[in-house]
Amino acid sequence: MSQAADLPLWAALPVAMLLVVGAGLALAGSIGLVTLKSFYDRMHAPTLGTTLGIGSILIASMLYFSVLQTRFVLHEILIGAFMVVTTPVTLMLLARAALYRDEREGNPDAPPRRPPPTKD
Amino acid sequence: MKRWFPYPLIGLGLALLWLLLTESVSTAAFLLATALALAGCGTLLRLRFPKARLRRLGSVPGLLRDVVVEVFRSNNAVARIILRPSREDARRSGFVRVPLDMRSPHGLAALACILTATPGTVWVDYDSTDGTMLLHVLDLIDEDAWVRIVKDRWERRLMEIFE
Amino acid sequence: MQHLVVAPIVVPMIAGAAMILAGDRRRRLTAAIGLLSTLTLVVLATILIGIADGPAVHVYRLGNWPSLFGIVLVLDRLSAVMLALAALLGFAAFLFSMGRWERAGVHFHPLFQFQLMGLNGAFLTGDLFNLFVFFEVMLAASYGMALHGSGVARVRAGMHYIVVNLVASLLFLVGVSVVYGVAGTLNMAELAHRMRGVTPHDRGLLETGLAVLGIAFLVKAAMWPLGFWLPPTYAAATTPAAAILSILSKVGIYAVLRVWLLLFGAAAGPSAGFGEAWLLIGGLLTIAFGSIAVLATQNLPRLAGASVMISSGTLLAAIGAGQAAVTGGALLYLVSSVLSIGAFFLLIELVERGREVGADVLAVSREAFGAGEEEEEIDEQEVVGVAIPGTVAILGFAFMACAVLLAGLPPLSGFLAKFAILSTLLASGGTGVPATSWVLMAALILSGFATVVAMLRTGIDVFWASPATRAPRIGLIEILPVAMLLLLCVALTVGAGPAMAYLQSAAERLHIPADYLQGVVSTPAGGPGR
Amino acid sequence: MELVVSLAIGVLAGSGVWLLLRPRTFQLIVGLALLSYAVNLFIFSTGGLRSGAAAILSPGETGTLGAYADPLPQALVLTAIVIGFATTALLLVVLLAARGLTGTDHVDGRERER
Amino acid sequence: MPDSLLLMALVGLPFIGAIVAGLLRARDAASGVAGAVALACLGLVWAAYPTVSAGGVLRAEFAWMPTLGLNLTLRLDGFAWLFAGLISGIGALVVLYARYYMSSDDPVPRFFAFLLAFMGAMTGVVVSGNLVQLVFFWELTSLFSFLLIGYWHHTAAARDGARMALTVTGAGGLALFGGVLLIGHIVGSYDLDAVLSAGDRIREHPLYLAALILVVLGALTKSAQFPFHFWLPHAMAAPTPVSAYLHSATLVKAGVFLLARLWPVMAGTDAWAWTVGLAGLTTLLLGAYIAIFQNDLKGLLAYSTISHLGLITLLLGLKSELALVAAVFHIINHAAFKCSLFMAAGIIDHETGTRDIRRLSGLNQSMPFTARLAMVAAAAMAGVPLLNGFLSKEMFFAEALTADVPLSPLLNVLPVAALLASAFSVAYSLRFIHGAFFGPAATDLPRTPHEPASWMRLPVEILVLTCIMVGLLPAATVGPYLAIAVRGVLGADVPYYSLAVWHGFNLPLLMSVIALAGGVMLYMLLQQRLKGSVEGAPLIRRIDAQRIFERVMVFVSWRLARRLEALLGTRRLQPQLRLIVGIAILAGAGAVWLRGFGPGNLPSTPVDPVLALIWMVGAAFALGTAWQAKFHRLAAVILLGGVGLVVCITFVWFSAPDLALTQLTVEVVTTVLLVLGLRWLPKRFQVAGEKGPEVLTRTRRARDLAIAIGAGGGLAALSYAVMTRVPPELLARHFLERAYTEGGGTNVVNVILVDFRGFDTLGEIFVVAAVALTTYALLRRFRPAADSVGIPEQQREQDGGAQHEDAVRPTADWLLVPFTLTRLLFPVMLIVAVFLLLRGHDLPGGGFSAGMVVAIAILLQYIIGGAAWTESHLRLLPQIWLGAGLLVASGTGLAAWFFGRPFLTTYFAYAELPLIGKVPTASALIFDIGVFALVVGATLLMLVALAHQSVRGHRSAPRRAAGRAGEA
Amino acid sequence: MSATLISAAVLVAQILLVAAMGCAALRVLRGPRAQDRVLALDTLYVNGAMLLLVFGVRTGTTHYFEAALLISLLGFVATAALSKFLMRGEVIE
Ligand code: NA
Ligand code: NA
Repeated sequence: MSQAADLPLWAALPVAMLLVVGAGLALAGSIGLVTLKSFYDRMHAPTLGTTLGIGSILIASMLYFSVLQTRFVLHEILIGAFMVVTTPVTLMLLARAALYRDEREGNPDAPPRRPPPTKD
Repeated sequence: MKRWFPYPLIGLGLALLWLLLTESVSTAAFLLATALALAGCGTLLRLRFPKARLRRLGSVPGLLRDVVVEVFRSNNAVARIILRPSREDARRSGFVRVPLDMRSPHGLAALACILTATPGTVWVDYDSTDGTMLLHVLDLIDEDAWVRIVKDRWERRLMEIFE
Repeated sequence: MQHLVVAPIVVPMIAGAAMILAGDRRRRLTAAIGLLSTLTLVVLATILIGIADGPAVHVYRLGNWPSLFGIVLVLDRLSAVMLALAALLGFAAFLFSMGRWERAGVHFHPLFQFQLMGLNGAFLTGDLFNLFVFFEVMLAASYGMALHGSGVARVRAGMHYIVVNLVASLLFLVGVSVVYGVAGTLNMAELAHRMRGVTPHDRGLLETGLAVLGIAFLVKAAMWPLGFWLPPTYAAATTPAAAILSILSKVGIYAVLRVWLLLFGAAAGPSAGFGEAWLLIGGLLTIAFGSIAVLATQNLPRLAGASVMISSGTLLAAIGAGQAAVTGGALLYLVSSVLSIGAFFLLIELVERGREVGADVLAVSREAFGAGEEEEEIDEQEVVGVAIPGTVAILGFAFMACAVLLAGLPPLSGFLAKFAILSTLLASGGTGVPATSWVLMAALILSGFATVVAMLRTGIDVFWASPATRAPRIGLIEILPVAMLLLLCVALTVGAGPAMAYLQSAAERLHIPADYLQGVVSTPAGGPGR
Repeated sequence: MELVVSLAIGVLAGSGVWLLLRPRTFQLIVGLALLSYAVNLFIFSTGGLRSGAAAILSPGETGTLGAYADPLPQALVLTAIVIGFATTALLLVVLLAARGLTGTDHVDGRERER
Repeated sequence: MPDSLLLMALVGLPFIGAIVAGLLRARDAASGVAGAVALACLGLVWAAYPTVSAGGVLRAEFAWMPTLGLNLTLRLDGFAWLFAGLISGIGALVVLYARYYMSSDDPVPRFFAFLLAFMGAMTGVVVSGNLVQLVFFWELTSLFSFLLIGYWHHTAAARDGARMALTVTGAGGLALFGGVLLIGHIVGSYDLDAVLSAGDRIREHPLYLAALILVVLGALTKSAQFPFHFWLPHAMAAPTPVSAYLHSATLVKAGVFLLARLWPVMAGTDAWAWTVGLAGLTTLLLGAYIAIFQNDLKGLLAYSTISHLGLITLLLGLKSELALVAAVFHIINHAAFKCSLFMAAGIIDHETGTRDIRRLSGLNQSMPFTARLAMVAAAAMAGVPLLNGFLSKEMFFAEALTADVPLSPLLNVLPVAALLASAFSVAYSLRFIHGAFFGPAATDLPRTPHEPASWMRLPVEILVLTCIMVGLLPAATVGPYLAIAVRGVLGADVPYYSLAVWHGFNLPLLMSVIALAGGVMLYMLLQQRLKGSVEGAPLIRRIDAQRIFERVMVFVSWRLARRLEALLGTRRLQPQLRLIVGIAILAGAGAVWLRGFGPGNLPSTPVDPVLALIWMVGAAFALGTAWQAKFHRLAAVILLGGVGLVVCITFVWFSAPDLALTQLTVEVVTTVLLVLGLRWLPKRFQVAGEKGPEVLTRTRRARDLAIAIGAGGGLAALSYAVMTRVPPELLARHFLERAYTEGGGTNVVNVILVDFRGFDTLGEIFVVAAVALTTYALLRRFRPAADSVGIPEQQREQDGGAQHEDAVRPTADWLLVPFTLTRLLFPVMLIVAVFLLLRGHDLPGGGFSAGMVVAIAILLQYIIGGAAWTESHLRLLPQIWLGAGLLVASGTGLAAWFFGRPFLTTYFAYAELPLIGKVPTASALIFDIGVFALVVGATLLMLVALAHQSVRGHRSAPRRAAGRAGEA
Repeated sequence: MSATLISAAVLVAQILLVAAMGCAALRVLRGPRAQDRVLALDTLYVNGAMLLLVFGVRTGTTHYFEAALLISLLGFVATAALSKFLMRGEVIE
């Protein structure tokens, strides 16, 4: 923690704020995961963390290390990029799987089945 | 040129990836970055990664800005929904079918990323026979409004870039 | 020249890797590499036995790091003998496998080489964690060997084998890490030094760790009641695998001999003799259970497995007696029993092949060769050699030799080995021979009797009561290794004097490991050569 | 902190052993995985717990135990993780093979008659 | 001829002859070799006569295991000389006899080989100058007699007889071994001379009784003494020459030989008299009594042998030197008449096809010459005057009257017993002769009897002649040899005895007469009874020692053993694991309890609330995993993933970034592996409203819970204890100090892995390789269970039964976007892998985690793109990666040899490259690249092999269905 | 001042993140269906990555960055495999 003492206040303030906000968003998302009623609703909740939540913390980290090491520390961008690209894969697969199971079990949550497309 | 740089933008991205990872801007790093980017594009070629015909790159920054704004907005909205369970009864979530004109896999992928990155919407399914996408929306007030949002705000601009 | 010490590890290592690169389809090349490697190992072991026969141990510093913190290999008489046993058994099993078994599944040969590499590494290393690693190499390959050929029995027994050994490996890790956390070193010699200086309230903790470590060794040595996995596994494994596995339980014994005597030997100060009584009691119980198991089965492979338990028990009890002279006798017993059990495992298949001509073999080969759609079908005619005249007589003689060896009856080395243990056990006690010595004597004699009864029963059943309608078809390459191992036992009988002298001095140096400690710790601490 | 970590090790080991003693192969493999975690943490912890002291030197430096966490247990854990991973994979395949050949997922390859 | 050569030849020739005979094919050659060897041995024995007769002892000693006091000591004194003569002499006769007895269909070379080997072993017993060596040859005689008795092993009788003989005599041999060890312990040497000179020490030692019992057990079993007599009659299943040899002069005489040999040191005590004397007395009577009622000629001879050996044993049991003389004398006599009788019985069997006394009759007419010979021999057996048997019997009577026995009642019993036994012996001798040779000529014999070949009769003639000559002129014929033999046992203290036919009218003579008359009367009285078909002796017919023996053997060695094995062992996994874990806990706890340990020397670090909280989550995951693993496997996998993540965070928390990276990648691959496996496991549902577990199950669970808590608590306590102390000197110090300066890397963990302890890593990658090869081999033969063969129902429904024919493109729309994204991620992951690999030596990373990242990248393509698609677009060759990785890593180690350095010595330097500048080049990096390649190859090999099961399953499912339809 | 501020923020952020992990864990444990658990595991991975990033700020070193990077890049592979299993009954077709 000794390094943090070298940090000027102008940087420390936003860093602190971003950290707390990011963590707060992640928590909010996770709370949603617990409280929301249906699976499809819950699916939305974690995206709070995967977008703005982690984004804030990444920016905080970039800012913190850049100021501390007096150079541009940008590799955190990669994590953001990876998050953006990977999250849809999981979510789409999961949503599709849930949809399939709901359809099969005739759950009211699932959207009405469309007439099977005639392939000719 | 095409043969050596089948995916110029991706190649650039890969080179950037290397430079960011190593946090270095030395000659060696650049050389290695180039080599790796080339090799990476080579693997993509083997994987038959579709080549994009990119047009109107100028509209990309605007799109990104809108995405960021939208992310902020919907984060806020969803956070409110989650943290105020009292209004839970008033909220209705549901599926929306959006007919898409876009067929480019890149465009569709980008659209999926955008929709997933904005809390409140999840891309659920896609039907290639008629190009409809099934979207789940957390706070579904007006289905047509959502169709319009998707088509106007995102699809049109993505089609400009990718098709 | 100095690299000879590491060569027994390097040779199979390179051979196995090369075999993988060559691919499983190039059988000739793979077999040639295998033959070259196993033969080289035999030659190496012979040379190393000579080298080790001197006052000083030979220390090999891997990576050229000082022996204090690098990994060292240590060659002394015991490791040389164990290397030789592994090499001989490996060579025999390799030859035998060329008869048919190498084709029962893919990647037999590289796994075989890794097995030898693991064994040799375990016998050479002077580092506790490295011992773990080589245990794992050996076990990983042995899993492959035990499962080679697949099939219900093998997989069922193999699963138990794997699970039990995984648990034992976890115990090993716990033990090793306690040693590091309390004594701060992994080098066995250095640990032995530090054991003397450990503060009293750390000593208990260190010994706790070593006790857990000991359990891991004893599981591998198949001490009762930790060794129930052994008979089914060995019985289910394909023949060459079982033969090479039969030395695996001896690795547990080796570890006890090496580590326990180094750390808890007479010179170990306050820790001397820690757990000695338990080794003795456990060994006796193992002998008892092994004898019961020997009697309770008419199935030859299981009988062999139970014999392995008896031999483990005998060795543990002899070590537990805590006298160098007895340990010397135990080493002779170890050599004799490894060779004879190896021969017996190889022989069993040949015998059973003749017994129900066709049926058994067909079942095995259908299971082994026929089922896999990608596996090539093998023509029986091509696989089995031409029947040699007198095959049955040869098998009968070999069987009798094995029976005599396992039961410890004259005229082969088994008798001399038991005599060596017992006479030293009684001789060293003076007038006050402890009661446990009498119990051990009775156990050894009675277990021999149990083996006689069991072997007699099955032997008569196999060879006399249901004689083969026609001689089993056995390749020369299959009978050769059996003959080789048995002839080695004969050689051991004839040359018992020099062998005993060598082993006796090995045992003395195990009990008073000054040479070992001196050799490892005082090895010139040169930095890496750059 | 030591207490927390040792409790953690205890919980992992206890859960692992419980599963280890269950009759189904899947329980067994999961139990072994939990036990491996426990043991890996155990090895790791023998070097003592130091936060923020990764044993990464600056070029030219001769490190000391005062400044850095003990790297040796870490190296040992690494080996243990790798070996554990390999053996878990093997065990999985073996139990699948056993299940295929025997038709049951009981650890003995046959259902226990009551 | 030097002594040593003579003795070596005496013992060695038969063995060499055995090998030669065994290798021969021709019948005559084999018997010729055997005869030559026997005669040569006889010649050698004769050559030793001058020395022995002068009271000398031939000795030869060869070092064998000198440190343990076991040398090959050959020692021929008078006693051994006598036996050696009997063995080779009678051996020669038996060989001659057997040459004509054995059928040409029999594989006689084997027969003669065994016979010669047995002869060698027997000679070895008698010339052993070392007790251990004696045991050595003793067991050999058991072994070769086993082979001889079981020679006709296609008959059950031969098998049973052989087994019983070996079981009993082998066990006795082991007891003798024990006894010899005790004697060796008492005397301090196994050398016979040393033992013989330590008589007092032995008799006064507290272990004397134990040694005595063990030795006597050996002798009694071998000599077929009560209660171990039962094996001998069954050994009659052997070919008659074998019986003639084994039961007259050799095998069974080994027991009495031993008793006589050790007589000077062990006899003379009450214990000796009780054990040896009583056994002999019982056997004498019992054997003679049973012999009368035997219908089989050989059976009769067998029991008579038992009885006569009982006589000898009884004599040896008496505390009298004269009795010993009588015993030795009777040994000689018995050999002569019994051998000839066996041969005669064999001739009868050979010529008539039966040995049943009830069927035989009047052979006197068809084979008169044989009949005469047999009559003389039988008379000798009966103790008729002027024959050799009479002389030793008379000595016995004299001893029975005067013996010094421990208990006075026995003194009264002994003469009566002697008389009775003698009468019995007359009776059975009569029965033998009368039954076979007299009466009307039998008509229903299998073969028409006639005299045998004269060569076959020659040995009988020689033996019978001996009986007569000894009987007539004892002092002139056998006298000197007996004297030599007795002196061999007793040394200078040979008592006076007289070998004369006539000692005047005395009590022994009277007893002889009474016995003769009584025997004749007894036989006449029993005539009627003996013709009846009831086999066996009255009163004790029901007590069949053999059946008792078999029953006991079956019970002890089979039923009891099985029961005990089931009780003391298990073949189930759970009890085994319970034991291992339980014993480990006990071992650890026991050590702590016994030794105790004090507090650590490190203060506890303050609790970090964050990590504590994280571990609350982690503990929930762990307990949840344990809870869910039975019914919700997928949940368990997910929960396990949670545990993995928490462990990973813990590694980061306590300064182990390399571990965190490795743990993460392993976590991902393990999860995928487990899920891949789930498909092949049976569906398991928790049935709602299922009855609670039975009481037994609940107790078992409670016990398991206790073990689990014990293990967890134990490990927790142990880890706490270890964590709170630091040893004064840690190995790691050196690593930290030298990692950069000598290892060339700043990431100390990596330097340890690839350099300081690179050998561990090298071993570790071979573990991974072995496991990968094993899983691959196993999966090649993978057969899914019936219920998991089919295509999962999801796929059946989603695909509407249509198969993916176009495997090159994943068709499903729902995979369209993920497919695009994951392909894009492929090069990204590869570059991250290269990054981790290259920086490993200096910063967190390294070959292992890099390899795992590549494997995961490919795995992802498999998951999203499908196996067929991925393989048609990426050439993977996992085995090449695997092999190359191993070779590169070990080759790096090997390269050091070429610079004269030990294996795995690393090299590093900074190379100047144009444009790029200074580049660190370390051989450790090449080593790490080997690790990398291996990990890629091994992980892919395992995962791909597992993944392919689905593909294979799909291919084979329709085929199987078709096959089933075809069968129906 | 900065040190206090940062350490307080780090502590708060970490506790919030652990709480988030706890919520995710709750969902993993509770289910009720497999997709809920998988979703929760994915969330857990993301929360874990964030926790590591905050830990990086706390210790002031970038040595732990790659761990977070790997979570973000590879964590989804496990959840993708699980989802694929739910959807198709097997992971690799
Ligand atoms: Na979204
Ligand atoms: Na410690």
